[in-house]
This record gives sequence, C-alpha cells and structure tokens, in this order.
Amino acid sequence: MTDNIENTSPSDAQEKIGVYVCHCGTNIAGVVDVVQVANWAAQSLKHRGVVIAREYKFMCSSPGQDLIEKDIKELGLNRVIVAACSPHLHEKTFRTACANAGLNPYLCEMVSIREQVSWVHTDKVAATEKAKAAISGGVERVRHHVPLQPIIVPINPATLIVGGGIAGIQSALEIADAGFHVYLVEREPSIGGHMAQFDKTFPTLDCSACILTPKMNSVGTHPNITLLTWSEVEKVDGYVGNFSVTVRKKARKVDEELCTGCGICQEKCPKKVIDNVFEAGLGYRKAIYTPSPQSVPNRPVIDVPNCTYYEKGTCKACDIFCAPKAIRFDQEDQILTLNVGNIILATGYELFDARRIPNYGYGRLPNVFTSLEIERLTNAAGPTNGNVVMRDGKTTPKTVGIIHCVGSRDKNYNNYCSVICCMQSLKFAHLVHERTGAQVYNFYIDIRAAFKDYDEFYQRVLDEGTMFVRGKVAEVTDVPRNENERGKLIIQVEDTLVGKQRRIPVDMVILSAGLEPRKDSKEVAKTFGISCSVNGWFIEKHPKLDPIATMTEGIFIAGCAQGPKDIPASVAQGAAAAARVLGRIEQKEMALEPVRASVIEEKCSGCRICNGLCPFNAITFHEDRMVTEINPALCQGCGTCVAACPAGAITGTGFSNDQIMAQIEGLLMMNIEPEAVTA
Amino acid sequence: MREEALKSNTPWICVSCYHCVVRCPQNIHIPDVMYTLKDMAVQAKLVQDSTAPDFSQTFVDMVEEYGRSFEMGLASRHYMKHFPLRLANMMPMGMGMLARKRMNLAPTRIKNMKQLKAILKRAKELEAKQ
Amino acid sequence: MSDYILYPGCSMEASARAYYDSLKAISKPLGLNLREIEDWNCCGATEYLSVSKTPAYALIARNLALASNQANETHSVVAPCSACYLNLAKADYYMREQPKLGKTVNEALAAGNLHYVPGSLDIRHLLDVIVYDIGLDSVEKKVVQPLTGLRVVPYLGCMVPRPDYDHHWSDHEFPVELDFLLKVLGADVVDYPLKTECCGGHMPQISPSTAFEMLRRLISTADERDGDVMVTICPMCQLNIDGYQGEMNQFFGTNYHMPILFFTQLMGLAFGIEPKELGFGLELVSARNVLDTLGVKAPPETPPAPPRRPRKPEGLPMPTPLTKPQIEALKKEVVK
Amino acid sequence: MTQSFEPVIIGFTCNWCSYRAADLAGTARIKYPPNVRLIRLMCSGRLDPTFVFKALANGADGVMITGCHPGECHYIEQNYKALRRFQLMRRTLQGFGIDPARIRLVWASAAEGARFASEVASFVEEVRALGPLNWGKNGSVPARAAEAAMEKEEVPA
Repeated sequence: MTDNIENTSPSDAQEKIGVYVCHCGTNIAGVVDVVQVANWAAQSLKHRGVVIAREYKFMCSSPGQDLIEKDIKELGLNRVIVAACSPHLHEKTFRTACANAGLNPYLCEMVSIREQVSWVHTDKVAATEKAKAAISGGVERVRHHVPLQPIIVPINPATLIVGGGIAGIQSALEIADAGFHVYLVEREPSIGGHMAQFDKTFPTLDCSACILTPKMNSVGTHPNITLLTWSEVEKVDGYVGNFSVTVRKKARKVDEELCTGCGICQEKCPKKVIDNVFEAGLGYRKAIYTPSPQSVPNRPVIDVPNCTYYEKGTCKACDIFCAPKAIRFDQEDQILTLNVGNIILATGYELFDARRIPNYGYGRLPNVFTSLEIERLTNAAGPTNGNVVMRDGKTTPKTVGIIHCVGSRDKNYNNYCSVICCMQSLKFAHLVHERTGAQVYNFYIDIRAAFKDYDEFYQRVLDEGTMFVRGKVAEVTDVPRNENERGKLIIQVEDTLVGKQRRIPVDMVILSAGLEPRKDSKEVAKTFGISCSVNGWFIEKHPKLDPIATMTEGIFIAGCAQGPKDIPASVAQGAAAAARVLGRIEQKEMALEPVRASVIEEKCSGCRICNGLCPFNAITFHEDRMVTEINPALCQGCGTCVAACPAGAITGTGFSNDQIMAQIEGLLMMNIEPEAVTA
Repeated sequence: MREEALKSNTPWICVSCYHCVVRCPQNIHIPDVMYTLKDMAVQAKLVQDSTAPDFSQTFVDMVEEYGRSFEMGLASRHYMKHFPLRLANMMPMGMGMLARKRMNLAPTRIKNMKQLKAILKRAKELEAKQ
Repeated sequence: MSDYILYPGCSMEASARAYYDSLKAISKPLGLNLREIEDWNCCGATEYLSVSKTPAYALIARNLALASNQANETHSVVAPCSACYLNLAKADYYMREQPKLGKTVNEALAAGNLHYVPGSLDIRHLLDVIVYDIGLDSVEKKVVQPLTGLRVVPYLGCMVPRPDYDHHWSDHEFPVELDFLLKVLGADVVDYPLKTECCGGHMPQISPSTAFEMLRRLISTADERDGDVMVTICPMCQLNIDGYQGEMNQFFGTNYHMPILFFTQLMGLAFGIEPKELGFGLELVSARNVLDTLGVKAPPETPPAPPRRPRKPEGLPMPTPLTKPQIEALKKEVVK
Repeated sequence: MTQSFEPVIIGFTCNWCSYRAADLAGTARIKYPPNVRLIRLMCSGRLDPTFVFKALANGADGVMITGCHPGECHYIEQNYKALRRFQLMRRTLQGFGIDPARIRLVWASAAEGARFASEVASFVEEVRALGPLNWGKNGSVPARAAEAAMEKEEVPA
C-alpha cells in the first residue's frame, strides 16, 4: 500500500538527492529491512528528486563515506540524506564527507532510524514503514535546504573563572601555566573555599592546608592571574569567544596596594564578631578581618555592618595603627567589565542546614555539631586549636555518635546522595578517636566507600574499634529513660541488622550533613544562561560523555556546582575544564552552527510582536524605518521569533518554515495517500 | 503472610501519633497502613487477643447508638470486661470524674439520629461493595 | 469580631468541660464569635477508622456537610480537640486527594440528604486561630494579670502538629506556636522536648502498663525541668495525664504531682477572668499551686525562676535557632 | 478497514532536551509504539502553531509537543512561550471542533528517556481511543483553511 504514491507533490528535477541507509551492523538492519527501504527510496522517491539510494553496513566507516563522496562527484548529487544514527553522533562526520566532495555541508541531512526506530521498536514491518516515513520527511526537508556558511567567531584568549575553591584554583593554574590570562572571581575575601576549612583530607589524611596553601599562593602571585576576591559577577553579555562580563568589586575599605597584610588592624580592632563563614559559627573574628592567616590575598576587609566606625562614627582603631595608612573608610564598590572568550563556573556547594531536622536537635541541644563545625574543631588552626571538645569549650567527650545521611537520601529534604558524607564521617571517626580516645559510633544507611583507597580506609576505621550501627536515626534526645542515660544525648535508632530498637547514650553527636547547591545557584545559572536541575545543580552537556561543558557554548562547570563530589573529583573536573578551554584558545576561532534568525525588511509590518520575545536582546526595532532587525551576533537561533511573526517576515536558517512544513508533508505522505485513493 | 500480618497486634498497639509519617524518608503514610490492616483484620475476623479491637468496637457501637461517644458507658463496659481487677484502682478517678461532672451518667443523643443511621447504613453497604 | 464555625467534640461536654468553659470565657475578650455546628456528631476518634473506612469517613463528613450548610461569611471550622481536628482535616484532605473516596462518602451522605464539597471548608485548630488569626499582639493587649514566675510546660500532644495536611504549623515535632503564646501571657516557658510526644491515647484502656510508662516519661520530664504546671491543647492528653496520674503513681510507687490545664484556662487567668469561670477545680490533680503563684500579686522584685540550663558566656557559641519565616522559606525549597 | 486503528502522531522535539531524551530512550533500548514520527526543532519556542495544524490537516491523528522543563530551557525561557501557544492551540482546535486532547505538551529533560517513552505510549493510547481524525480529507475543514485561520490568529508570546 505504501509504494502507491504516484501523483503526489509535483516532481521536480532540479534536486539530485542521494539516500544512504545504514545497517549499523545489525543495530538497524536487525529490525528495519534496510534493503527494502533503500529500494523503495530509489523507486518511489524518484519523482521527488532521489537519483540514487544505497544501503551499506557502516555508513560512518571510511568506505561508507567514500560511497557518498563518489556519488556526489560522479552523479552530481546536490542533496544528501543519511538514514542512520542520531545526528548528535555523526552529523559532523557526514557533513565533512560532503564538504570533502565539494558539496556544501548544510545540504546533507541525517535521519535517525537507529535511536528513533530500530532500538525502540520490535515490530519489523512497522519499524520499516516508520523508517520510510522518516526518510520521506527528510527528503522533502532537504529539498528546501540552502547552502550555508558556518559562523566563525574569534576566541578571546582570556578566561573567567567564577569561584576560588579547589576546583576553580586548579582550572586557574592550568590555564595560567599554559600562558593565557585568567580572571578569578571569588565572593569571599580569600580564595580556598571549603577545603581551606578542613584539617585532614580522606583517605590519606594528609593535611588540607599543606596541600592547598601552596596552590593558593601560586594563584596569588601568578603573573597570568588577575585575582578578584570580595567580588561578584553581576551580568554576562555576548557569546562564546567574546563574552563581556560585569563584575562588582565590593569595597574592601582597604587599599590593597598600600596594605602589607601585617595584621595589626585585626589585632587592634575592638569588635569581636561570630564568624559564621570560615569558622562555621564556632569561632570569632574581628570587624576587620581576613578569614584565616593563610588567606590569599592577605588583605583584610572591613565588615561594614559590624564595624563600630560605621555604627557610631568613632573608633578608627585600625586606621590609627595602620602604618602604611591603607584604611579607606570612604572606598566605594567598583564595577569592572571583563572581556573573555570562555567561562568556567566553580561556585561550589553549601552545607545542608541541619536545623531543618528538629528531631536531631541541632541548634537546640548544645552538643550536637555539624560536619563543618567538627572540621573546625579538629583543625589545629581552629577555634579550639584542634581540641575536640563539647560546646562548653573544655570537656572532652567520652562517647561520640556520628549520624550519616543527614538531609540526604530523604524525600523530606534532599533525595540524592551527597557522596562525601560516608568518607567524611569515617574521617571524623578516626580523628575524634585519635584526639580524644572516645568511643565512636557511626549510624549509617549504607557505607558508600567507592574509589581508590576508600574502602581500605573504612577497614582501617573498623579496625580502630569504631562501632557501626546500620539504621536511620529516629531522634537525638536529652530526655533520659533511666539513670545511665541521665545527662547524655540519647540516640534512638533501629539497628536493622539486629532488627531491634536501640538507645545509645553519647556525649557528643556529629551530624554528617549533606551538600546542597548554593542558595542562589538558580539566579547564577540564569545570569550565565545555563540550566539547573530541579535540585539546583548546574546541568552538564551530557551526564556521561560531557560532564564538563554545558549546553551553552563557552561555559564550562567544575567541582560541586555540578553535583556533590570529593576533592580528587573536583580537581580532576577543574583540570578537565581548563583543558577544554585551552583547546578552544589554541584554535583561536571556532565555527558555530549557522542557525540564526533574520528579518526580511520588506515583509516586516513593524508590529513588534517579536520584540519582547528574545531573551538575548538580539532584536532591535528601528523607529525611523518602523522595522525590526535581528543582530546575528547575539541571536542564538532558538527560532521563537520566527514562530511568532504573523507576517512570516522572520526566517530561521536551518529550520525555516519551508523546511519544517515540507518535512511534515513528507512524514505524512506515507499514510495519507492510500486513503486518498480509496476515498 | 497475609494471615500473619492481619493477626499481628502491632496495628492495634499503634496510637497513631504520626511520628513515622513526618520522619519516613520515603514519605510512606504508615498510620493509614495500620488503619487499613485493622480494617482488613476486622473484615477477615482475624483479630487476635488484643483488647483494642473490643474497645474500638464498643466505642463504635456507642457512637452508632447515640451519635456521640459516651465515656461512662464505654469505660464501665470496657473495664468490667477486660480489667475487672483494675476497677478498685480506678475508683478514685471515676468518682472524681463523676463528682466534677466530667463524666455524664446518661448518654447525650444527637437530634437527627435517623439521618446518621441512614448515612452509616449506606456507607456500610458501599464499604461491603468494595 | 472574627466568625468561626465551632466543632466542639464530645469530650468538650464531659471530660474536658474546663476547656469548653474557659474557651467560652476568653472568646469574648478575644472577639471570637463561635457558632456551634447544629446537631454535630462524634468524629469517631481513632477508633472508628480502625473498624471500617467508609462509615468512619461518612461519620466525619456528616459534620463537614452540616458545617458547610451553616457556612456563610466564614468557611473556617475551628476544632479545639486535637483528635476531632485531625479527623475533620483528614476527611477533608482525603476526599480532596482521592476523588473516588470523595464520591463514595458523598453517596453515603446522600442517604441523609447531605453533601460536602471537599476543600470547601478551612479546618483549623483553636491554637492556630488564636496565634495566626487573632494574633499574639492582640492577645498581649488583653493581658492584665501576667503569669509572671509561673513555670509552664507547653504540651501539644501528637495529633495537632502531625501530619499537618495543610501546613498550618511551624514544625512537626517542635512547633513554637504554644511557646510564643505562653510567653506573651508572661509565663516562664519550660523548654519541653516531649512537647509533641504521644500521651498514650487509648492505651490506658488497652495496655495500662504501656500507658503508664508513656505518662511517666511525660510527667517526670516535666517535673525534672521544674515545671509548675503542664498546659495542653488536647482533651485526651489532659484526661490521660490528669486522670491516670494517680494510678500511674501507684503503678511505679512514685509521687508526682503535676497538674495539667488547658491553654485557654491560663489565657483566662492572664485576662483576669475568675478561676471558677475557667473551670478551675475540675482537674483531678489540683492546680491550686498555679493560683497561689499568681494569687500573690507578683511584685516586680520577685526573682523569676532561674533558667534550667545556665548558659556560660564562655565556651563555643550556639547556632541561632531558625525563625518562622526562615523555616517557611526552607520548607518551600523542599516542597516541589 | 477491519484491522485495528493505528494512529499517526507527529512529535516536535527540542534539540537540547526532548530530542536527546528520545536518543536516550534509544540507547537504553526502551520500547515504545512506532506510531510517533519526530521532527527536531532547536527549541519548543520555535514551534509555529501552523506546524501543528499542518500536521493534523495532512493526516496526523495527534501531535506531541515536547520541550525542556520550566526553568531549564536552553534559551532561558522560550519553553514558557511554547506553553502559552499550546493553550492557544487547544482553544483554536476546539474552535475547529477537534478534541484538544489530540495535542499533548510534554516536558522531558535530556535525562528522561524513560519518561519520554512512557509519555509517547500513553499518548498513542489516548489518540487511539479518540479514533481517526481524517481532518482536511473528507472535506470537513480543508487544510489551507486551518492555516489561513492560524495566520489570522495573532500568536501571543
């Protein structure tokens, strides 16, 4: 019934179309009768410009491509249809083949009969028919293709990196060492990120500061790195190769040039403030401060809301004692504009707020601590000089309970696994035991110690005599039920290995809180024109094959901003992102798909319906001529304006109305005609 | 397995404090599961030695009779049957409650008992259909 | 005058008379206009649902139907009893969420020429109404006799803050509403970690030993934290802790004396209403001590009771507790 | 015809999310009925309502429009425009006396191959239940008229 398609759309001779059907081994041929499809195409699509139809085992192989090139040269094909896998896999391959044979690559169209046919259908007849329909659609479409030239854009060799955690630091150093300029923007007064707060790192337990500080310093001193701390990105314009980024450099109230970082100001400042960022709320800092002695740059900032001078107009202790007179109370925010070719986002994570789980008592029971608090407690440079003590500041705990998966793997909070908590908890178990000799209990759902040397570390902690109780903790309470619970924190949990409820009295509870995206990750994503998952993690281009790039050309992601990960993974991803950017820079320019919208002025009625539609501000209206114009440099090719234009005055190259209308007709010729005949 | 589950007295011990609901990481509404198990056990006549089913039934009878709960009747009937020995200890409380008129000697009956009975009758028919 | 439809529930007319009396007494100064549902019936407590589903929901829905017939300018039904509140809310919620159930229940109601449109009423608990509709400020304005020096143990029981179908409460396990209210009344509010633990419900009728242990935990903790009086929002909790305290003492050979009142009774006192109007003396564990503490016109110099856990200024700082808006914000994040 | 009715459905996919979801369904070998034929657009915002009417007029029994989840659009917010146009199309279809259930809007991220497949399956069943459309054939409403009507319609954004 299907071959009966005489006297359909007027046959027209000027197109010479070649149709190439791929077996893909048995991937396609196993379900779709490729030979029949090819013959059908040769016969039934003749009047629609198909001059040759071939099937071949692997079209993507070089003999396969040779077939196409040969036909283009010998039969003078001016359109090519390749029915094979998804264009996202091999479109480039076949376009290149056409180009090699002197045919404009954009006159080649791919039809997906693997991902969309053979792999998802079992009924061979139906699959074969669908393949035919798809090809019919492709043929109609390609007849309306026109030669296009790719858009070539130069790549500005400078790179912007947002976030000065370990991932951002790694990227910055890789690119700077390769000899290209990097702008590193950090929101806090110093780079270093969360890693700078840690004492030891799993599984090797080497000191975090010892491995991080050198990297921080080389960032601070690197000739190719412009370090912009206490700064935030406000606006991003332009496109890959040529971004123009607006950065707000918040007023430090300190002249960075003059300041020597001697630290006398911090010493003399009379105002003590609880440090909720670096010390995780456990320690104090002054109103003029650097987060830590290792800060890079070693230049303090004045915390205006807490500074006595801004409150009362007096004090100026810092100013008085500052030898080089670097204090600038009247300093204003600066707005900088950076021109860069590529951007790496490494904005990191935030700790889950454990106060959201009231039955674990954080914020209500003094001796319940979060993981970040313990990092500071165990840190030799921390508020207790590395002594693990309870909230009273002196007592050493004799028994400690560590609760895993706090806020993770729980539909009430975050349903994902925060990846690092298991290992971090094991680390705490070791450190606490080592420093205090306390008996440590771990309360876990599953122990996830994947990756190199991780499980070995788990074994080690087991050997140290740490207790492991498998079960999700119900609550932490200070209400005793008997004498030996009095004055303790009681952890109520079902031991799922024993199948019994247990109440375990401890002195101190550590909540291994999960990782969450930055509160403002969605706004950041919007600023940079990338997308966020429902949870708020940045979405990578491909979950497996491209976890570094984003859907937006020229913007890459690294570290926890993309999803929970540990230090090695963050470093790896940071380096990978840098490698990608370097590749781009080396090429000096890159070709973009020529998918753009443009206005046919004669047709434009000046109705302005399209004007409000462009999120990239590519559409401008000329009051004088009363017509709209689209800036091809800014246009990203989404086609929304094309669809909206009531006058049909806007055309979208690559996806024009003609092409899509034709494809619709083509796809449907298959089933409409026979009935038309019967009717 | 079904029998085992329905004979279990766990659902009858559940006081439906709903702690499990708000804590369950999988958002499972456990008390409703318990209620359903109780209903099924009652239907299947599999309820085993537990005073709870009796108490529930007595309560329900009272409500179906008067449209209101009747603590005095409920308490006396229930304790006589299940905790005759406790009555002694209960006396002070019972007396106290009566003295303070916190327990009515006669049940209160709603006006439109006919309507309520009709509704419950229809409801039971519908329940049976399911 | 804020109008509400009132569903009192059986116990308000018997074991919890004090609750009803005090509610009536304070509703005038609060400007609460409560209209009782005509010929309402029992909500079935936790018992009817245990026997069979449809009739249980039909029983509850009759009240909803009657209420919606009475609803004119207001669609808010206020229930002071927590079991009643839960049942009304539950029936409304499930009839909304499960159209099939809604249909069946309405078929049953039809037998009595009644019909209820799920979601047409707003089911509220009395405390919720007082704290969020009337507002703590207006409550504060009415206080003439602050409960200074009175160590009050706030106890809500389980069924009001959980499961909280329509997100009325600041938290499921540690809601702050009652604490705030009592603070406004001038009371010294005890930090009571068991504030939403179960009182045992019908346990005293089913497994006394279990019930007594549950009561012991509640009462002993309140006692250890030097509470003068427990205050609750639930007739069942009041009955169990008040009525069975004696038997519990016998059972454990203990000698606790922990009176428990309804929050409306304390509000009445603070508003300067006569104790007898507020149903004082109806409790089995006498709350005289409360009146004594207040009876003496508390002079300013009377030192307020020392805080239970004296916090030394030194040591490591504590994280600040979340405020209501913060909690709401965080909740919104999780709610998809 | 005696054999059971096999609806033909045209599916418009977004290059960044749903087309990749379709690819993923393929690589994961998730099966769905062969009744749907896909067209790739750069964005659901490119979907000119005329395409939908063209498809129905040319013999499709249903049209499936797919795009990125709200807030995840590759072009920031264009899928919202698709959403609004979808409402318009439903209204217009009713105007033509066609059951608006014949067009369905589906959000499917690049990770949701399974969801894509199940949506196709359920939509095919829904359309099968609605029966053949035969629009613009046995002279009910000629295809051109539909398009003409559309051109008059001012497309909101």
